[in-house]
Amino acid sequence: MYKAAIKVILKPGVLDPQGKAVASGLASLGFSQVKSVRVGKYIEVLLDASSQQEAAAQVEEMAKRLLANPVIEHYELTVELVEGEELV
Amino acid sequence: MYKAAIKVILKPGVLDPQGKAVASGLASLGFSQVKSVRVGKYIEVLLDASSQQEAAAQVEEMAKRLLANPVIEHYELTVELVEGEELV
Amino acid sequence: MRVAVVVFPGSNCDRDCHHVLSEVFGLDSELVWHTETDLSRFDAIILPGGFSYGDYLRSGAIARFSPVMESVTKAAERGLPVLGICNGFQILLEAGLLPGAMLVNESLQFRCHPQEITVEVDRTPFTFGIKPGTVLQLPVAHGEGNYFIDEAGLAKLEANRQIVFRYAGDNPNGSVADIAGICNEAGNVVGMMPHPERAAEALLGSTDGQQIFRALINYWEGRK
Amino acid sequence: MNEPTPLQIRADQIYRSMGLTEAEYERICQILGRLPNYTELGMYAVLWSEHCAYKHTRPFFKLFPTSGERILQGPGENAGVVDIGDGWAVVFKVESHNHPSAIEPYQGAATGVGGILRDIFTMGARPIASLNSLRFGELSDERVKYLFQGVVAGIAGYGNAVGVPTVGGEVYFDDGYAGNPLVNVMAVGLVRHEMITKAVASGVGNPVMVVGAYTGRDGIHGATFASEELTDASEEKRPAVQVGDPFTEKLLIEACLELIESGVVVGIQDMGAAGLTSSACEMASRAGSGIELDISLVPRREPGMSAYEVMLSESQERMLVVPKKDAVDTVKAIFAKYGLPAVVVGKVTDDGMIRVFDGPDLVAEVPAKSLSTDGAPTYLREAKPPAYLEQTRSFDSSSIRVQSDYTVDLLNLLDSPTIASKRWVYRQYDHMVQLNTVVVPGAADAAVLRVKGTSKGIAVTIDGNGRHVYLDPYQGALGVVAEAARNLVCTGAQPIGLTDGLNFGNPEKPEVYWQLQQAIRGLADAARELDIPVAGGNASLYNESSGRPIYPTPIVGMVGLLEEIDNRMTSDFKAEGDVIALLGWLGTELGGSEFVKLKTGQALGYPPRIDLAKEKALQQACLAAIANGLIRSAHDISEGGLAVCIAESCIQANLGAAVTLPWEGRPDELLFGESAARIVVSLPPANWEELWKVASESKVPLTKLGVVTDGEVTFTAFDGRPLVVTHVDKLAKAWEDSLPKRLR
Ligand SMILES: Nc1ncnc2c1ncn2[C@@H]1O[C@H](COP(=O)(O)OP(=O)(O)O)[C@@H](O)[C@H]1O
Ligand SMILES: [Mg+2]
Repeated sequence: MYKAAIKVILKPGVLDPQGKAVASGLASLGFSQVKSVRVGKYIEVLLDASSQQEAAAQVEEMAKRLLANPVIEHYELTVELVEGEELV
Repeated sequence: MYKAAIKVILKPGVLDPQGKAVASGLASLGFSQVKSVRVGKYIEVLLDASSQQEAAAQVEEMAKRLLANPVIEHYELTVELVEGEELV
Repeated sequence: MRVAVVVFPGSNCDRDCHHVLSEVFGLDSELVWHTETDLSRFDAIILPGGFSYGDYLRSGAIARFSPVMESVTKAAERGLPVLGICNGFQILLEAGLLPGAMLVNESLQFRCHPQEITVEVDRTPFTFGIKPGTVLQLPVAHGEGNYFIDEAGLAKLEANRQIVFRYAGDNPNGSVADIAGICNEAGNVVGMMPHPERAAEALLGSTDGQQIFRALINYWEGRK
Repeated sequence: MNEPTPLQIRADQIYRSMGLTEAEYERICQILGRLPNYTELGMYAVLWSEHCAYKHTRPFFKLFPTSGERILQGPGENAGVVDIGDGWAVVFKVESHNHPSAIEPYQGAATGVGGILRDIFTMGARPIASLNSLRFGELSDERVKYLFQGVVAGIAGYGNAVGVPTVGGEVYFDDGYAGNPLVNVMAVGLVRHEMITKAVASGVGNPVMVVGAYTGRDGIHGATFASEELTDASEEKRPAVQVGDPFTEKLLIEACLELIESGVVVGIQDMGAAGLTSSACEMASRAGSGIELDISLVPRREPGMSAYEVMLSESQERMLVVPKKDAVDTVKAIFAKYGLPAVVVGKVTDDGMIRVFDGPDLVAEVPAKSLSTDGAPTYLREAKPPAYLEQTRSFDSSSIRVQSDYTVDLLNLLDSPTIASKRWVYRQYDHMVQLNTVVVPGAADAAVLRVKGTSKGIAVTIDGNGRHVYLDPYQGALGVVAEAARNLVCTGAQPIGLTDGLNFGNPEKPEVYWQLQQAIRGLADAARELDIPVAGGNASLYNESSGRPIYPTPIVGMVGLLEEIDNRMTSDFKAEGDVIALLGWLGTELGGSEFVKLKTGQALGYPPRIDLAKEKALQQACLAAIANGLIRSAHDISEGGLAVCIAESCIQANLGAAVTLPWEGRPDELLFGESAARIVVSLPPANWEELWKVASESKVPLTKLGVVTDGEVTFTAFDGRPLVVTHVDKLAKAWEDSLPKRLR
């Protein structure tokens, strides 16, 4: 079994209202050292595949087609071999 | 400047409606190898600190107080030294 | 009776609550901006619905650090009636004044429609005098009303009679044990997803929501 | 970034890539008396785009009746304003966000909501409602499903968060929109007369302030993008899509209304398409003044932005404010309360120029008037009726086989996504916030809102049958106005103003230009005949994909007034035993109907002929019947005809109907024809005589059709043959399950 981790992040220049709100929230909590914040998605996919390579190719395809919105987001992914049938 | 990356993930046992929806979306796109999916948040924080250790301590504090809700979520974080004043 | 309706940046049911309290019930209701720190002049506090801080990150997560929340917490500890409606409920959860947390609706969609709920207990100021088992029709309007608490927490809620409202009929969001509203152990702090202020005038289709505010008034008059 | 010099721009014809023609470029050179630099060229390119300048539609606007006793502000401002008495006025407008929604449905639709709301509160009005008019391809297509779900979620995501109820709308599904969905949003506001605020930059020396969100590189050239056909390359122009921030918008609404209330505002204007450029030039040209700006003072989200980028940024949730000279601190204090920046970036001048500095450097200098809508070129084009009309008009409905039973057809029509229940849509919209929604979505042909503190109600609707317009643009457009008015009248409201949205293909094609011309004439004639002034409008052209234009789709948003909200009417039957009757004329036109589409898969025939005199008489009769308390339901006949109309009144009430058609003729025409000027009413039998009198006074036929039953639904022919035999439960299931089952 392989576990893929996909980070989905807004493209540079795209407004990130959540990041902005979190940054000002942190500032009002007294974290004055914070310069900026961006909020994206973190997705874990557990999948069967015959090899790490095949798993990566599959997940790349998933990211392109469903997990990320290419109009405003880009993604990074990693894949590792894992034991077990559940995400924890 | 330090860049912290915080992954916020639902705890095991907490129902993840988004993960479920993504899993069935992937299945209907023909990705039949997918066993399960979890959807969390990926947060990047750019901050000033005098050392990597201090930065990590600060971000740990942010995660505890605001970024994650311990009732339903846990988090993992990494901190690295970066150049520049902007998140890209 | 003086009631504070707290206005957070992004609240949008603040005026609605204020309208019902003052125009329908003739109460002395006041909109209180989130930076205020003194709530000592009030007999009850309402945290209204809406999207405080856009509901960004998690609903209620940022609002709960508003300056006003310290006084809300103190008032709650003193036993003052505090009601969180919808986003107000989410803020109370984030602030730890109520146990549990909110997840996104199981359907992943916002849901806005009239909903039947059952009143479970009459030990709170907002259900005071309402017979348990009473079914009320109140609108729901939320995207994150899927209440979650772990099994131990749920057992405690049941044991302490802290479940105040449950959805009757279809559960609109997937919440644990059909929970629509809960209270703290003392009973004075209540959070509910449905909107009683939206069902307080006949012109708008239901007056069942009046019972919640009427209960508060009766409770307060009984304590005077 | 290295910008080309004025000489390079000319030599390399760089203006072309910005969407300007050779002649337009020459005209700019003439206006300036020199070659424009890159920033200036960019300013002209956006403001002279079809989206901003209405180059092809403006010549027709003079056809619209725009005045009337109640009109306080007609077209020309951010939104129209109509008086409703007691010192109150209603502000409303429609805006399209078609192209952005085709690329990124959630954000495209969300920012569409945000944009139209700003047009409302910039007038000093609190937004009290929004509506939307949507067109998609068929739901069997996966991409269409994605677009539909995204658009609805985007409207919900933005509208729900800002706390403006989404109270109505319409959705049509037709292959004609597959590559180019339409997303039109209408917003409605309420304002005291004395608070009505205009977008003028007057008073030489008055400060000019940017307030609201920070400026980033969002959507630069969004307006030109909206003025081109969608191609596969459109996907490459992705940065043109902006992300909306409803939280900031909510703060901006409260701050702006508080500011206007404070009395220090001279003029205020939202920054929509073409951002700072359009807001500055519009405010100056309306006032006949000029504006001097220093863009180095504009609060930025990103470092290193050029003058060009700052002037053309379409970052959302921003406004341009001209306060009184001594009121800068008041403005700052109010915005600070909401955590929003408010910064002086310039001042009002008297020389009619928009003069832009970047710090000490003069980077652009152009006459405000020449940039504004009035200064832009207009085009008259060749018009030619499209060839397809020959085929569609040769359709003969007798080619459809006559059947003995129509139960299945009725169920299929109720199941067709265009006709089916839209609950799946509106349950995602907060339609109740603000506590004014008295008639909610799904309960009547229009939504009704109360006006707190009065006994009045406002009814609002948005309508447009593109298929009818496709088959005959003039008649179809008459029908759009007539239907909107009829929808209001069915709630008991008198129509008092309309705003239009013109969604068409590429006007440079003679066939599209002809559609546009015919349709505008139709809208104008109907508005004039029915006495409903045009208070504003919007145009979105170049709606095509792969070279195929959409159905020509003029839509109309209309506002009506109920003096007594207690007299409001809904469309559900109320009681078993009530008489069901047709108010209006016998209609048998099947052309362009859903039934024909069901049977042939095509849009064929002539659409219903509109007789405005009949329409007017019918509407008067219906209003009189409601005002006198004679009827218990009113529902206008539109898509799906009489049978669908009655089925809907049954489903909403969970009651049945026993109907006998009192006319001879083809059953399909009688059941499913979509002829106009018809309203189905129900009433207690005791009121029949009275209603008869009211109808005959208006010279409107009234025909008894049957009675309300406890659940059986039957339609019987003139000669006693059963045509439809079913039960309300079956109808309800077909109607309610249609969208959910297709979207699972
Ligand atoms: N089809 C139309 N019919 C009547 N008026 C129109 C039409 N299209 C645009 N207008 C008017 O032109 C003016 C400018 O419109 P628009 O550029 O859409 O305004 P904004 O930029 O504020 O949204 C408005 O007053 C609008 O009402
Ligand atoms: Mg405007």
